[in-house]
Amino acid sequence: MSLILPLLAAVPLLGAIAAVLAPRAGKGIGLGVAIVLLAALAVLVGGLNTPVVLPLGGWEPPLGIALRVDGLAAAFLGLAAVVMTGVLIAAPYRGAGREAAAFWPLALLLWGALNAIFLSRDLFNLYVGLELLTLAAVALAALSGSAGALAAAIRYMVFALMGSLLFLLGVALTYAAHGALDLAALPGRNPQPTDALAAGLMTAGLLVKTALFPFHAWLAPAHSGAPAPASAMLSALVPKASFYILLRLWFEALPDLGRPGFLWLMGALGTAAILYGGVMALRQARLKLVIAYSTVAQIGYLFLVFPLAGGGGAAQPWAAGAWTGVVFHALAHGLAKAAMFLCAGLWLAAAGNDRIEALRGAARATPMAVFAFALAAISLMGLPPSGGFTAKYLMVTSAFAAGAPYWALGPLLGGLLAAAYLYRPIAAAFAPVEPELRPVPRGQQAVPLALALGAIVLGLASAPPFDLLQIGRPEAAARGVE
Amino acid sequence: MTLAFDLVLCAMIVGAAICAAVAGTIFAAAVFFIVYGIFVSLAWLRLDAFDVALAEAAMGAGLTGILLLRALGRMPASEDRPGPALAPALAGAGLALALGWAFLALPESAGLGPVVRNAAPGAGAENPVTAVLLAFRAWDTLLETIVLLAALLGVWALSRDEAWGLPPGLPQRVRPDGVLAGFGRILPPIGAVVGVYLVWAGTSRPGGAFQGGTVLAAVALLVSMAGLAQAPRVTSGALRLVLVAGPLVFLGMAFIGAVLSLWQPGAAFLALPEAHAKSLILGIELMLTLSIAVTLAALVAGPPEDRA
Amino acid sequence: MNVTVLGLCGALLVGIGVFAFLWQRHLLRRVLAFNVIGSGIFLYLGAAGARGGAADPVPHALIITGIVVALSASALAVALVLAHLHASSATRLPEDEP
Amino acid sequence: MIEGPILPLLSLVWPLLLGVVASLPPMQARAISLLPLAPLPALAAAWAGVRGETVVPDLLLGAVLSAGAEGALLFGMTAVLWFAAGIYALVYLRDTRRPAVFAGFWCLTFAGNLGVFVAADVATFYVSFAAVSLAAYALVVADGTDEALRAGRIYLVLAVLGEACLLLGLILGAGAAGSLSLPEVRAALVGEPVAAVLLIVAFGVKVGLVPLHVWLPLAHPAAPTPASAVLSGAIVKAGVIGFILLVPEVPWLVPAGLATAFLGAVLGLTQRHPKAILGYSTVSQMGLIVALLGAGDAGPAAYHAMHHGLAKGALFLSVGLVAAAAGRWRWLALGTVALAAMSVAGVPLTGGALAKAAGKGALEPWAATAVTVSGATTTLILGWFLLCLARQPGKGRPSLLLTVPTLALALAAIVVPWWLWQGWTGLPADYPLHADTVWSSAWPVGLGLAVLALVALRPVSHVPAGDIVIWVERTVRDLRHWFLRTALERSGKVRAPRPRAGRAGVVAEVAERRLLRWGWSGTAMVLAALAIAGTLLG
Amino acid sequence: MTALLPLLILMTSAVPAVITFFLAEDSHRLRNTLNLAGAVLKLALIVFMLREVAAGTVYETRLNFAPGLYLLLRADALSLLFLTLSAFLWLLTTVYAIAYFEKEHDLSRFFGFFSLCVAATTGIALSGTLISFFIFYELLTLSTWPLVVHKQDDKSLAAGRSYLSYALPGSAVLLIAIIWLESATGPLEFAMPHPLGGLEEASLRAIFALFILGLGVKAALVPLHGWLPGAMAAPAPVSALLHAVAVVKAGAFGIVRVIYDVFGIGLVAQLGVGLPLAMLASVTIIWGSIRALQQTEVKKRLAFSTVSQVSYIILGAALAGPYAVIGGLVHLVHQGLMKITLFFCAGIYQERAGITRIEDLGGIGPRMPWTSVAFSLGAMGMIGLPPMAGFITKLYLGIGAIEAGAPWVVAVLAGSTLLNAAYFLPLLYRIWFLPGNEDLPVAPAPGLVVPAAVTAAAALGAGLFAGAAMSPLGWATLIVTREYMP
Repeated sequence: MSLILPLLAAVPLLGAIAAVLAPRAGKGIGLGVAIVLLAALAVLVGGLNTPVVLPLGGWEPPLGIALRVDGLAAAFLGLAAVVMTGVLIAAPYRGAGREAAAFWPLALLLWGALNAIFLSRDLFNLYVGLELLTLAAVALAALSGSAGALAAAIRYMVFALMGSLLFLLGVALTYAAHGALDLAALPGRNPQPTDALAAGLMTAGLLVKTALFPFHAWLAPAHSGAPAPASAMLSALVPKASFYILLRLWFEALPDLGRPGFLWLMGALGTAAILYGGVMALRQARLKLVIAYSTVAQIGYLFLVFPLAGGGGAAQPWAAGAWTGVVFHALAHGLAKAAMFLCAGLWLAAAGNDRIEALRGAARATPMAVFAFALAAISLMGLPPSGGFTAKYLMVTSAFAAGAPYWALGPLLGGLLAAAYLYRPIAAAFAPVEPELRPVPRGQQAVPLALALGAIVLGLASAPPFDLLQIGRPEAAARGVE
Repeated sequence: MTLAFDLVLCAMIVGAAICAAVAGTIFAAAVFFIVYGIFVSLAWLRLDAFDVALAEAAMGAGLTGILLLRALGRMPASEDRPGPALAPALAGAGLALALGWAFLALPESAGLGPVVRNAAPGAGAENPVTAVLLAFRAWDTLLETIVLLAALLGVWALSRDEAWGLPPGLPQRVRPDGVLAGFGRILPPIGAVVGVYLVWAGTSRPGGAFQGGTVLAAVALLVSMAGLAQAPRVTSGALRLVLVAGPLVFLGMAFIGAVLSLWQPGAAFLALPEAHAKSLILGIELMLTLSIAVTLAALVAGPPEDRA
Repeated sequence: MNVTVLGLCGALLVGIGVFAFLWQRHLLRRVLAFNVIGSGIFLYLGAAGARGGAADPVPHALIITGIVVALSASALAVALVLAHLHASSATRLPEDEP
Repeated sequence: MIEGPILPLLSLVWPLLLGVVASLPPMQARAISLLPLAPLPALAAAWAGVRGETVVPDLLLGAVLSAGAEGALLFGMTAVLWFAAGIYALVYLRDTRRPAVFAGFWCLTFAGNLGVFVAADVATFYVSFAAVSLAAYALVVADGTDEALRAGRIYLVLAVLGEACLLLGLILGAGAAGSLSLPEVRAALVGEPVAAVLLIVAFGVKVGLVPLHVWLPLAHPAAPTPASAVLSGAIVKAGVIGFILLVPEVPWLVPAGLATAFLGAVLGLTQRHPKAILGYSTVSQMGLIVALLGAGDAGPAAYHAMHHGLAKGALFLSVGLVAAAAGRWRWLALGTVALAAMSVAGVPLTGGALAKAAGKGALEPWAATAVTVSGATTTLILGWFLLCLARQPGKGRPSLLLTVPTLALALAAIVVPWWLWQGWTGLPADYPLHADTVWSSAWPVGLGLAVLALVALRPVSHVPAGDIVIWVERTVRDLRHWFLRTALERSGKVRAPRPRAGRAGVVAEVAERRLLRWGWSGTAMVLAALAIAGTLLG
Repeated sequence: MTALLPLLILMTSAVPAVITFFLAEDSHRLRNTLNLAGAVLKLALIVFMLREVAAGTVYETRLNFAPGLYLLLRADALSLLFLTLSAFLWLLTTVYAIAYFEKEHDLSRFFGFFSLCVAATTGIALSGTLISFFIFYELLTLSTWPLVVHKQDDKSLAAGRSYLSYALPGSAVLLIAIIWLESATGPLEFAMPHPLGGLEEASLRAIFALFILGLGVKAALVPLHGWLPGAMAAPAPVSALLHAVAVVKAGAFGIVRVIYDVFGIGLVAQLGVGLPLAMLASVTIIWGSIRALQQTEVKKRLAFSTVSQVSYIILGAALAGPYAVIGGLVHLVHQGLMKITLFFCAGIYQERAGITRIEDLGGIGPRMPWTSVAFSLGAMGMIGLPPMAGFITKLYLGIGAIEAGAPWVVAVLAGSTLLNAAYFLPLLYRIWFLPGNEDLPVAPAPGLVVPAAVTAAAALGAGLFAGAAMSPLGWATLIVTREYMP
């Protein structure tokens, strides 16, 4: 087990370095890294029954940094591995041109940053991981070099840097107050008034990076401007990393700091994001913008964990609790959104533009891609048998169990809005006109189909992931944050 | 007495900062920013943080200043009307007040100073900061170098397709006998000596890979600006090897530690064997310095461009 | 006592930096303001670390790492601004155009 | 699987089998030849006396077949009448338009007709009643002429109305009785006035009570002769058995019946077509029977119905006979018609007289006199019928198959009542021969003849058959026209894709543009940090 | 073995569905044999199970998702009623569809979703808990949408959109109801009676209303029936499947499950929600018939007739008397048999004789005798004329209504019978008695006529031999005596 964690942390970085050295072999290196990591994860998940801690360099936490894997980390690592494998297979970059030489190393760096964040237990280390993630993401967003993409990348960078600074400020305050950066050491601290400010700053910073409702303006232009494989990574994984840190912060490091007002604010912003994202997605004419605003909406679901987590849920023996439901949603959304963006990429390449009207007749030209898009849509709408449904079910059950059914409004209305804005592309694909799309090889269509099927299987076989998530689940997740 | 000095210093720092923020023209803002950087280095000296002072002066003031000035050169001089001032002022003041209150409300805490000091010798470096950087929080430092690499890849990706393959930065045309050419011949040797010394001293006295690397980067920039040597092409294997040498060695050592840990209880990922920790740290620092120098130089030079 | 002065000076710098970061529309000025905030935070952290008598090396290491990260971010930002300038000959984001 | 005697079940199933055989391609051309075979098992059953209870648990809801005395009597009469009509049809319908379809429906109607008399549970009774009333539609429109279709349409509307009322009545009855067997339902219906009214309407349509009689004078002439014979003779009797089996004694039925009798006769005079006149005569005779039923003595009513069936069958068949006879044969045909007419009119010593006499016993005095007077009106209408019939042209020599059934029926109408007199009325055998009975049946006939002479000179003005139905038809047509115009099928207008999220969309768009600007979002960020810190301080 | 049987039955239609998706377009024979084999195997399994369940054994398969979210497939008497109907009609509809489409495009996609849709119906029938019911209920919506838009023309796309815009909100409401109920009582299994004490009466009524709203969309109760007539744009086998077997029945079946297995008759009576539901069903019956009267297209008229006929089932379920429930349940089968006959024939008329409007039906009877006979039998059954199956239902419903002390229901029944006659008899009248233009090309294929004839015969048989133990009526009586009125 002691070899798995280093592998997970270091191999993507090594891959990136190799890709810098040999730009032409980028895809080969990428697939090699994918195989190694998938194998490592298989072994990890197989053998994981209690959280595994690895103090780096042998130095115990207050001094050194520790890497830890529990159910939550394993789940997100798994999500990253599956999505990245799909994206690396689907990425069309060949040779050593400008884009190819940059895409492969940046993608692997992004993967490395994700793994570093999911494994790390140290606040400052999380900050450096977030920075690496942001730089790689901004570079990928600007990869196409078009005026729109560049402006979107700059705006993304400005928002993200402000987020990082706020987070750094919070970390500095925490260290200054308690002299400890490790997540495990923080719950034992003697509470200080400055902790409120520190937590507020950190949370605000992470909200921006997760693109929650009022701070989401950067996401849609950035994700729709980026090339398809890049926007798949950006939309499916990057916001999840900062949300992961929020989960760690609020359910492991500072569970006692939560106040009803704060929880209610998070829930309200989450519900607002669901409705706002849905309405905006309805208004878009370009498919990638529809999917990007769908991300804004789906991210709103995640923040329902604050008002719902615990509450009365623990009282019902069978209630899995919102915490697991939200994680399920993050996983299902990751898979579905990656599949959708890859499909959008296929159609953009085949039709020349990504307006929804260009999709007319796609059902005949690219049947597998339309089927994949439909499966992903089913998961986003939260219809059975998809992972999205399991998540929605767990969340709505917790809402009712917690005696706060109004929190169930978000997921339910979100499901209907998702049905509304995802219906248009699917219906266009079924339009009777002869498709003017250039034929797309079935091999390329297989990747999004696999990812979309992943989202559905997450629903069908939801027992194993559910049990995985219980390993090392912070008990605050059951008892509630206050 | 020292309080008066501190107050004056802080006044100078805040004044420079305000000028940099609200200066009429961008050039003035850049110049004030460099001055502000120097003052902040002085402040670090007051806090007995010599490594940080060096870093702030070299990177904070120096390199960032060059970046801004170089970018200014390419910008049209457009007068600039910023947006509404009320909301930003509110936000800034609020944050400053909150931080000020928090600073005063902070409890007395010794932090990790004593713990680090008595563990540093074991880690192979007397200078506690280097010990923290290269031993205790080695993972942070490793990620940091990767961040540098990522930034460079991002910068190179922003070149235009037709310019891909050219050396990084703008081709320089300089008069062979001019002042710049003169400086180009005199300063580099001094800079090289200072840089290597900084890295060597890093293990016991203030200094270290980053500060040394920055000085060497400055030397490299001076040489290429003076047109004395042509930077290698972006796609050249040698350049790329040097770029990744530091992190590669660092990761290699880390992995060896991980593999050893399978049958040796002492070893671990990122752990340097006790016996010759000092020499290993020095070796890693040298390789890091090399990579950091070239990366910083390329970063400041900017993406390859085919014409002025 | 002087550590407190430097700490408050750090807080003030952060305030000024944030004001400039939000107020300025010119992208280069925003990068400058970003660096001011960064150095302000580091000063604040350094001063906090130095309150307990002997200087605490850990903040120093963090600050050095922070400075390097800030530099690489600034470098990428400046390169982006220049590319944006070349692509759409504007020193401001489209939404900030008057 | 089936308990009890097989014959009744066989007599029902056998015609159905024949119907299926008739529709098979090879038999289609010669389907009409099967018609006389249909009633054979029924005749055997009637001859052996329909006794005992057969239960078929799997059929419908556990079918139970057991006939009461009246049922058996009418069962026999129906079998005889359908047999005669079957033979008659062999010649008359040889070149009909669609033999297979006609034969199929003929057998189905016959099976229903028999079923009605032997059914003892609600489901079987209702199935048979529906079969007899709805399948008869095909017989009515067999000729395919326009007025046949119009008559058929009116017949169908009223038949369906009757069906619905019957279903309703049966449901209410079965619900009240909590079981499906007819006797129990009848017992339970005593306390259910609503159900009783519904059933009266249902059987009233079949029997032709006054407001509901409009289909009869239209349907009978339109149908081919053998069909109208069975229609008037046997199918109408389904209503009678319905009254007997289900409707409890309802005092106001007597006046209603009598009114129908007199009105029917009078309206008959307004007709020119002999079959139409016969139709009205059936309405009037049925009125009499209903009156008897209203008084509660089912026996004489059934007895009278049996006689009327045979006689009316003979009369209808004779119409066809007269049309196909010329010269010498014509007088023979007219002779048989006169014979049957006298029996119906109740000329002394004929079956009709016996039937009337048997019925009078149970009625109050005023009703009894009314019955005797009705004899006059019947004579009047039948006389008028004979006159109109005589005017019909006739040619050629009637084949034996036409004359024998008609003659047989006429004789049966006269003789059978004598034969059954003893069993049914309980009056002394020689009662009909008493002077007063003879007189009480003779003077009405005389009066009738006198009035007939008067009418023959100045016939009553012609009223189109079906009288009030014309007015009803017109109102229905206007109603339908209005109904369709107002609620013209709202074509499912294809909704234009919703304007994209309407007002909420516009608000969101404005908010999006505002949030895109860094000044606003950045400030929001910092203030959010402070706000969150504030919430956590509390 | 007993644990696997329900799953096996579900697989007999799910597995062919998945395989068919990947078959090449032109492998017609392989695809047809695959689907037919699946259908026959399923029918065989069900017949075997009929005997077993009649004898009292109960089959259960339990698949665990997250705790509190598990899939339970349970074959009790009620599920077998619906299962037998859907399996029998699926086999016939497959034969019909094979002949109907012959050589058209996208057939793999069609038959894939076709079998998936029936798998979903099987799941609905077999589901043992509310959540598994909901999962299959949703799967049904998703698998029927591609069928409705199969022709991919604007009309069917619009129909697809209106179908989803009704179905999805409906299912959202249903999910709320399920979770609201289960949040108080824990996971609900249909088998064990469980006191719904956790919630007070007001919220129980609200939950019941939500259930009816959610299930009412598919059961086409009046305000929620808008999507059904539009769905006529789909090809004939689909509208046959949709109306007679799968979608509409799922809603009615769900309501029966909710009333009898979730709330229980006692509670329904105590809450006093039975009567309003019966009234709503009656309004639907009358309104559906009136709207049917106004239609000028054959399939539209049949669609509205479905709207009214399905509410018989709900009416039966709402009136708590034993007769009424038997009437309601048996109508589930009867309506299926009769309505699918009508749709088969309408499909034949449309496809083979180009008749869509009622006016064009003139004189088609003699020229397409077998189809027209089947159509007439179906129509007569709908009107409730004996000896067709419809009569049995009306009789039982009527008697049940009186027992339940709601005589006005009998008036509703009578009114609807008259209205049925009013909008079906003109059709029969045109078919048989009006002259049509003879030169119209008419080519009925045996593959189309045979299924229609079989279902017509079944409908006649269900009526004629209703007394038999294994007839739909017999089985319905078994259900009621065994489970609901012990």
